Amino acid sequence: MLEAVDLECVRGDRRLFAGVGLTVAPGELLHVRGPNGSGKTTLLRMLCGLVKPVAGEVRWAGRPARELGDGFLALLTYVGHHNAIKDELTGPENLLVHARLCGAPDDAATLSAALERLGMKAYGRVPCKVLSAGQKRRTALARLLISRSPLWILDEPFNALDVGAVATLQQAIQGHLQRDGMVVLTTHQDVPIDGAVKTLHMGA
Amino acid sequence: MVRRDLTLVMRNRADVATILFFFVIVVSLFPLGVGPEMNILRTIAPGVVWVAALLASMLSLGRMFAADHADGTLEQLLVAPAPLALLVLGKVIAHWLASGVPLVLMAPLLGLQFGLPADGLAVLMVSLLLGTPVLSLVGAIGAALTLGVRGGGVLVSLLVLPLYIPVLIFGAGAVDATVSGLGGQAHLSILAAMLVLAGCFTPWATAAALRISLD
Amino acid sequence: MNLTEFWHMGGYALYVWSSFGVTAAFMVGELVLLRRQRKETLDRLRRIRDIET
Amino acid sequence: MSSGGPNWFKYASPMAFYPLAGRLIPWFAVPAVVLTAIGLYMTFFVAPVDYRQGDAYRIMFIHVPAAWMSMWLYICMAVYAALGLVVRTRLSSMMAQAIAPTGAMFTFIALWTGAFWGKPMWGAWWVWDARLTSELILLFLYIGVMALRAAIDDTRRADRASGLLALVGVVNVPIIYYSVQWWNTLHQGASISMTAAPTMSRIMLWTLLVMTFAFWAHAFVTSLMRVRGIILERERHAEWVAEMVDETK
Repeated sequence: MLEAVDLECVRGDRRLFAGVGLTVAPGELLHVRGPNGSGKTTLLRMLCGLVKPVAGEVRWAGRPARELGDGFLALLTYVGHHNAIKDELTGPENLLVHARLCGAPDDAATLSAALERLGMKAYGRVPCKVLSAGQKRRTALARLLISRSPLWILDEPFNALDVGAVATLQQAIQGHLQRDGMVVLTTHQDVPIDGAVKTLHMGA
Repeated sequence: MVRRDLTLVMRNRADVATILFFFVIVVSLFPLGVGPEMNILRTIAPGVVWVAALLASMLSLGRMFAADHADGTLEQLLVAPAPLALLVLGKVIAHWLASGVPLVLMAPLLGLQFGLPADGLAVLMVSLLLGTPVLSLVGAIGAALTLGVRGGGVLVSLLVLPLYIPVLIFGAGAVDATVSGLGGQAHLSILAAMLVLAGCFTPWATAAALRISLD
Repeated sequence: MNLTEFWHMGGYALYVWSSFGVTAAFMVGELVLLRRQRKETLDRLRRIRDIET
Repeated sequence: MSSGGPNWFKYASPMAFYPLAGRLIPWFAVPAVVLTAIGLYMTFFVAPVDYRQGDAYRIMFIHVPAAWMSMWLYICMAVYAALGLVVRTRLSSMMAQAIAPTGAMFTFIALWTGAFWGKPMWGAWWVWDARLTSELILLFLYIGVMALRAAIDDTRRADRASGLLALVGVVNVPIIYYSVQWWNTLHQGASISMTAAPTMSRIMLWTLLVMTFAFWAHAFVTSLMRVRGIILERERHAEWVAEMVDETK
């Protein structure tokens, strides 16, 4: 169960947000809404431990995330604005790197199955730099399909995706929620996800 | 990690070549500047080769993290459950293999240009073999600190060069001592000690620097 | 030790006085610089505050 | 300087520290002036003429204290940087930032006076002496820390990045010093070295100590003044700064 207690963040000498609290129980999706520049991305990065809060604390099952260290990191998969894929490597190679990093199954079958679900099977041999933005985004999202971590933190996962990919991702998220997974995401498109959906308004 | 970076390096071989050519050109400049007398060249040879190695490895520091920072893979490293210092070590080893090792292989050829005797060349290679990883290890801290900072390239050299000086002193000293018959054993052992020291401590510092830069 | 002898510093006048002079210049200079810097920041803050209120 | 001083917890907040620094400055400014005066008097009138170098050796009375100060201030900066990184108190990072320029200044003075003392003693402006060389490298380290801080806009990140560099630097200072020492004895032998200063008579030793304390007091004054400037700069949005600005019309 992910929990955050009155988080505060200061950028330069501007206070981005303060007193932000949230809880995400297994099987729940937290949709972080807010205008641009309200600190949505920074909040997500803070949950992943990339950004240190000025005040407040991120907790997992009651214990502070900082104490859990790598243990906490093993529980989450983060997809940020950047696709985190290397242009020179091909899709499967990129996926292999991610699998190795977070200890997910890295045998060829699982990798190609994940890519196939996102319609990227045909591009297995091609270095990613020739792919379109949407295809790169799909390769990045393939990470979610192979990861076993219960907590997904997604930053604008739907942009640059066509209708087909959005549907696939939607199913993946719903499947994850049914398996008591947790999702924290930000998006501007309204993608209906059934299941326990909570929203957090930033910079209101 | 090392495997990934190596495949990456293989994909864009041009970078490795540029570092190597830079090294060769810088070393070959000195005779043109200093004049062709062999005995002068022989005395300055160790220093010249080592300073060129220093500069060459520093040039490629900028690339160590910048590419990963730009496409978001660096973030994934910080979020991965594996200890960051280990991943950093992997990246540094890959950087060393791409930038350090070619220098070590090329150095004897350049040594000949300066009329270094055979044993001098051997020690030159060994000292570079021990020294260049230290350059990559220490340089990684500078590269991480100046990530995404304007004027990063030049700034790295300003931060890192003072820290390179001990390696330069003992590296060039080893060759100098061997050529003058004193035997460079003491220097090499100190270089080896520096390698062990740097190997143990710098990854933590670089990991901390990365966390600061991505904050 | 009368004045002229003192000034000659046993023939090393140039070195002794220049090094003392430079040290004094830097130390005093730093103080002056800091005082001026403080006044500037205060004025700047005052100007910002006047604009805001 | 860092032992007692400002890091009692109550004074850790910039707001509480600002007036304290204000009150402390005169307490250090007066001894700075007094000690410098005494030191200068002792340097010129009390210290005997050196049999070998005549009066040129009087430069030692500022060169050696400046060299000590450059080393000490770097260590103080590193201590504050460590505090800033570990305990995350912003004031310690501000203190580290405040100390750097004064430390760099003393390093430069040490180099300048070293060169000017070297000229009469060995006839050369610059001698690759072990201590002078490591002093030069120390100057590069100072410049590196300040340059890194200047290049990063976000003050918080600048504090942490330059703090880490200061720590890496302080670990390297002894390594650099001994390798330069080894390098120097390797090439020139131990004949010429600054440490072989004229045998210390008691009076000379006292003059050195007085001058060192004078420099210490000066470092206090400049660091405290600069840290107040930094506090103003960083806390400009805080309302206590606004009130304060009104008071000093």
